[in-house]
Amino acid sequence: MNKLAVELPGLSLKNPIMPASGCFGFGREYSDFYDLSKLGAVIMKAATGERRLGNPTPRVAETNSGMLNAIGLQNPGVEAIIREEVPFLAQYNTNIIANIAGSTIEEYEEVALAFNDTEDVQALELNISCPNVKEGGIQFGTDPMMAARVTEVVKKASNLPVYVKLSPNVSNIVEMAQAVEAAGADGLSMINTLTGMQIHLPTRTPLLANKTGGLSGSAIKPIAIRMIYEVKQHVSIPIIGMGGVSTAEDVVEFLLAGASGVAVGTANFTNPFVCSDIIDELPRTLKKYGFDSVKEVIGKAVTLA
Amino acid sequence: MNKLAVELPGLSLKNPIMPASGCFGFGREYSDFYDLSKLGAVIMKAATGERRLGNPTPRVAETNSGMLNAIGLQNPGVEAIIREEVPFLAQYNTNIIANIAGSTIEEYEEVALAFNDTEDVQALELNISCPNVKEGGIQFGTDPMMAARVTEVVKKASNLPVYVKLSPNVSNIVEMAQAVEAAGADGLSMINTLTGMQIHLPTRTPLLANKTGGLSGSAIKPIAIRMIYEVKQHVSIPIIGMGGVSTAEDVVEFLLAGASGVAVGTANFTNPFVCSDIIDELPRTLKKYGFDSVKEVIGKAVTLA
Amino acid sequence: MISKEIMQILSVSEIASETVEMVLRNEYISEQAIPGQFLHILIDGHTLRRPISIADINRESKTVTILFKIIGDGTKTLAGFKEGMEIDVLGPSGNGFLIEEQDSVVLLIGGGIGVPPMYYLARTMVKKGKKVIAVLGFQSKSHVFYEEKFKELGETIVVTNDGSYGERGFVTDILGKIGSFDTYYSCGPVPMLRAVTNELQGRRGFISIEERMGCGVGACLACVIPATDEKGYKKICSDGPVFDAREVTL
Amino acid sequence: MISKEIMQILSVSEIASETVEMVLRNEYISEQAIPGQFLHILIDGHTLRRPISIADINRESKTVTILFKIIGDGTKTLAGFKEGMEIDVLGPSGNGFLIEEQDSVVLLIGGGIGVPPMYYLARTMVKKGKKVIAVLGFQSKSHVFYEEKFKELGETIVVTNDGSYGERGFVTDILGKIGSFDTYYSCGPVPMLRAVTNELQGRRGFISIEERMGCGVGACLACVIPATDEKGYKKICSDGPVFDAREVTL
Ligand SMILES: Cc1cc2nc3c(=O)[nH]c(=O)nc-3n(C[C@H](O)[C@H](O)[C@H](O)COP(=O)(O)OP(=O)(O)OC[C@H]3O[C@@H](n4cnc5c(N)ncnc54)[C@H](O)[C@@H]3O)c2cc1C
Ligand SMILES: Cc1cc2nc3c(=O)[nH]c(=O)nc-3n(C[C@H](O)[C@H](O)[C@H](O)COP(=O)(O)OP(=O)(O)OC[C@H]3O[C@@H](n4cnc5c(N)ncnc54)[C@H](O)[C@@H]3O)c2cc1C
Ligand SMILES: Cc1cc2nc3c(=O)[nH]c(=O)nc-3n(C[C@H](O)[C@H](O)[C@H](O)COP(=O)(O)O)c2cc1C
Ligand SMILES: Cc1cc2nc3c(=O)[nH]c(=O)nc-3n(C[C@H](O)[C@H](O)[C@H](O)COP(=O)(O)O)c2cc1C
Ligand code: FES
Ligand code: FES
Repeated sequence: MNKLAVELPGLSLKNPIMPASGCFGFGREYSDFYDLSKLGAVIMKAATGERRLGNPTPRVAETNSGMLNAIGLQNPGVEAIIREEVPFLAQYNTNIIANIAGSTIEEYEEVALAFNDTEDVQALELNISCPNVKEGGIQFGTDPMMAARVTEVVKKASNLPVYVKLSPNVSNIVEMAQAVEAAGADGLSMINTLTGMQIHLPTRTPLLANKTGGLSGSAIKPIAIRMIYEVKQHVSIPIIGMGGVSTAEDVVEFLLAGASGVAVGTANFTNPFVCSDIIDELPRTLKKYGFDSVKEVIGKAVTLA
Repeated sequence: MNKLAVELPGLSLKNPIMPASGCFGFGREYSDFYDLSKLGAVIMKAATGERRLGNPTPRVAETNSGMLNAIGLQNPGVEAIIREEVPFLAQYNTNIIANIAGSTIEEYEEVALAFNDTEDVQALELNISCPNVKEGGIQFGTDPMMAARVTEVVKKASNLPVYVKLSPNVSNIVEMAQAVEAAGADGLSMINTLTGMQIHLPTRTPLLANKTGGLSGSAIKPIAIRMIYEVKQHVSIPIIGMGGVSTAEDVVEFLLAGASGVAVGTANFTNPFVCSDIIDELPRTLKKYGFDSVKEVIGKAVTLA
Repeated sequence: MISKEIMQILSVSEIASETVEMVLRNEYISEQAIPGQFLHILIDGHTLRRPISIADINRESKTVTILFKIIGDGTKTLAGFKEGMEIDVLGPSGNGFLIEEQDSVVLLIGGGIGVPPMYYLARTMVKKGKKVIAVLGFQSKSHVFYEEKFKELGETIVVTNDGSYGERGFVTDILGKIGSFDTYYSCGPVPMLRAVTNELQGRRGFISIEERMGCGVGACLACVIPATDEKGYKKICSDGPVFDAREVTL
Repeated sequence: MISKEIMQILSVSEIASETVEMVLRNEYISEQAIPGQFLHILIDGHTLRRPISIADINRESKTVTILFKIIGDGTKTLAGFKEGMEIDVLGPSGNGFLIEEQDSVVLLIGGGIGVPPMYYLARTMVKKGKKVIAVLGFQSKSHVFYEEKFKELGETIVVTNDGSYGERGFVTDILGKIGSFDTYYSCGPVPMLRAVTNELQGRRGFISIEERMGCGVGACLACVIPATDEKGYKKICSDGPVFDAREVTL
């Protein structure tokens, strides 16, 4: 028996670790560092209907224990991703999760439909929470009605399980989670970045060309843990947790809070081997805290509300 | 002319620096380190109608570049504060801001009324955002209607200028700010802590006895800056900024984002001299970035939306 | 009075499993500190300071000894500091142990990392002409430290939880066998203190309590403990860490 | 190929105002790196690595020299590192300068902290038998470095913005006075590169561009620059930092 294995809708994970969307491209660059077959899954960079060139630079800024980014969903468009990127990742013995985004419900639908034709993608991560898209992304992510609506449409369009990626920039995360669960989501993915800003003193203006950006990294971990813990008490669909993970201990913390899978984003930039290192370390860490398997850790800290 | 001076409703500040509520007690302990007359103002620990003993311990946890706290508004009650603490602070040549909290609108009103009888308090900071009080605090802080209602009541009861302290745990900070501005707030104070959690791996349970706590410290600075910047574009009342300030450069960043005064919280724990050090350093830092006075920095980074 | 001081690290050595002895030099602290007080240590990259008890003082050499266990990131980083480096501390912090002038025999009960403050207390007691009986509890043999140093000062009984050294069990298991004493002093984890105060109920005793701290100076109310007085609570960092065993509720 | 390597610090010295020269030892990097490539350096306590160009390589002693200006927290911390310490780097990163075999004279234009990569390039050019003309721009006299080292390799003109040393003005002010050359190579702040490419429009040239980076390996799309090709953009960290002056839009 594989002690690290987890079963999620559409995903048979050999371990719960997966690089987070946007922090691993389409895997090519990191495949020079280690064998991607080691990963539980890879979550690809967001796909939109057409190619997007994203925001002007600077697009990143460093903050204490974190960073801000405003990439702006730059990607070659869903067709190019299916043609050129999915086949590359499909060489590896891992699961592929496609992160999908759009400015309109129609665009989400179109992107979801496109992935129906590929056999190599196991699940969709529905990004309703990217704070860097002005046209609509942010409204979808903070309004439960809109979130439910886009979830329904994508569920209907797609033949894949859909994990809805929640934004933490909300007054009531449980309400958002319940809305998308009711709309048919197979799972949740949380959290996306918190909207932040850094001002560059010498120029007296926001450092990022986009002004605001998404805060990620270990700075936000306590917020991610709190939100996952709260949501876990109120929904029955599984959660892929993320936000500041950089060690195997962080992974155990996310599992305890209620995550069934754990994505690693920003930490890949600090250490390109981080996912591989965590996978190597995880068995020892489980043992240290008295656990035999990943499965038994999930939600252990959660007392029902 | 004092280059550091700022004028705010009810407050003639010799400099914009003030210890944040809850991070400086009633000043006694820090008066052993330096002369409190140096400070622009002191924001006192929250006052409630009656004495409160707060939450069980552990009440604090460290996080990356920050901390969680769940003190739970422990305080001796407004009468004892007026009798025993205000006179102590009144010995110093500084401004006193009373942070007031309650579980009901009536309690807020009662506390506000009590401060009318003291001459030594220059302003109220209306804490509608403490995440550690179950009975009502959090609802006041995330619902614009409730926030406006409590602001109105306190404004009517009090003869002091009222700075409403906003919670960052909301989908739309501008809406909250506008609601309390319309309700008569003289100023805003932002941000309070973000709700977070840490799980203690050895015991497999949340580390804080209260489970969740408020995240503060430099981890949250980008969120504070973003919110102040956004709100500054949409309100005309002044803002006291806070959230992760620990250096004079941080102060300039908050001023650029639109704050007119800057409170320092968690950093007092790391360095008890931090407010004093920042005040000493500020003139040099202003000069370094080409400024002659604090006043001219305020809002410089903000372009109207 | 608490001061913010820079202390020079004179030596760092691992004296037992995951237990580090560090000798620091600072005139002010070495002159001011009494047994039971602690240092609130800044460790770069950490928001909160770490409270560590003063384990010994040498006024001539102006040195202060601390002993600490490697628990998490902060103590791990501290253990990696080298001779010649400097640390920023607040101290001496807290109230310290009350020494009753009329006592002739005192019982000191330390558990694990509660042993260090007992050492400076024992030395001070002996200097004042009192007889010291020390009961020191450790997890197992590899964790035992300072046994010889305590033995030089008086009767010393070592207890290990697993019996790998000295007596087997908990410190409370052997309190019955102790001869008569005037006052007891104890420091260790809360469950141990609870057991000790129960066992020695009615006896005059002082206990030193640990709690997670924010400010360490009495301002933030992170470290309170329910108390039987009118205020209803005590702050461990400033009213304590030492309390009369009868005035707090564990 | 980029590898994650540990490099030993052999020396650290301040060679001009706020400008540090650091010599590092690592076999793989010293064997692999070509002029124009950079190291992506991890500095403890920082989420993002810092990109710093390779300023020189010595294959015999297996050393790599970097030169950096103290800008913010990261470079300040790095400057405080001591001989004997180790740093974690990704490298060699980026594409490096294309050297046209047929060229006989090359013009190297470096501005401020864009000067370092020009040095390794100059050494390589000279080794290949080419004549090097170097134009080096600095803020003022106290910022000038490596002038002698460049002079050993060829004609070297130093320009300072305030005229406190060498010629007064910007590097572009004296490009008109330069004799004939085949290809130019430039590295410096974007406004300088813009001026240089304008001034030398139509000439064959390669420029090395700076941008804030996330991953440094081509995965995050933090460091893109608009390009004239079909894709519409280039990644500075992996397609660059060196570009044909005609293929990107500054
Ligand atoms: C008055 C007092 C005296 C102490 N004296 C000693 C001593 O002499 N030797 C020694 O080894 N230890 C002593 N401790 C415990 C010591 O403070 C902790 O072991 C230490 O803070 C752990 O830090 P860390 O970063 O390694 O652990 P982490 O668990 O990573 O620390 C995280 C946070 O929790 C706090 N924390 C963790 N454990 C404790 C604890 N047991 N008590 C208080 N705060 C804690 C830390 O200070 C920090 O804020 C004392 C504690 C107190 C309150
Ligand atoms: C390909 C390349 C090669 C470089 N080579 C050199 C060199 O040889 N010598 C040298 O002194 N500098 C060089 N730089 C610039 C150097 O990377 C920055 O000066 C450095 O990252 C500043 O870090 P800091 O922590 O001191 O500054 P901070 O301003 O505190 O850094 C904050 C963040 O901004 C980034 N940043 C700040 N300035 C720059 C910049 N100019 N370019 C890219 N990122 C920046 C930092 O990497 C960090 O992520 C190079 C940059 C690039 C892109
Ligand atoms: C540079 C960058 C790009 C990102 N791009 C995407 C994206 O395209 N789609 C998405 O859903 N999330 C995106 N994210 C968010 C991450 O997937 C993740 O939710 C977030 O960063 C929190 O995790 P972390 O703290 O481990 O980075 C991006 C994050 C970063 C830092
Ligand atoms: C221990 C602690 C206690 C606090 N108590 C209060 C309080 O009583 N009333 C209040 O309005 N804010 C309280 N706060 C919030 C701070 O005033 C401040 O808004 C927040 O910590 C962000 O600033 P910082 O990052 O500088 O700490 C408290 C914060 C901390 C850390
Ligand atoms: S730690 Fe702040 S009151 Fe004790
Ligand atoms: S820094 Fe990530 S793509 Fe260049």
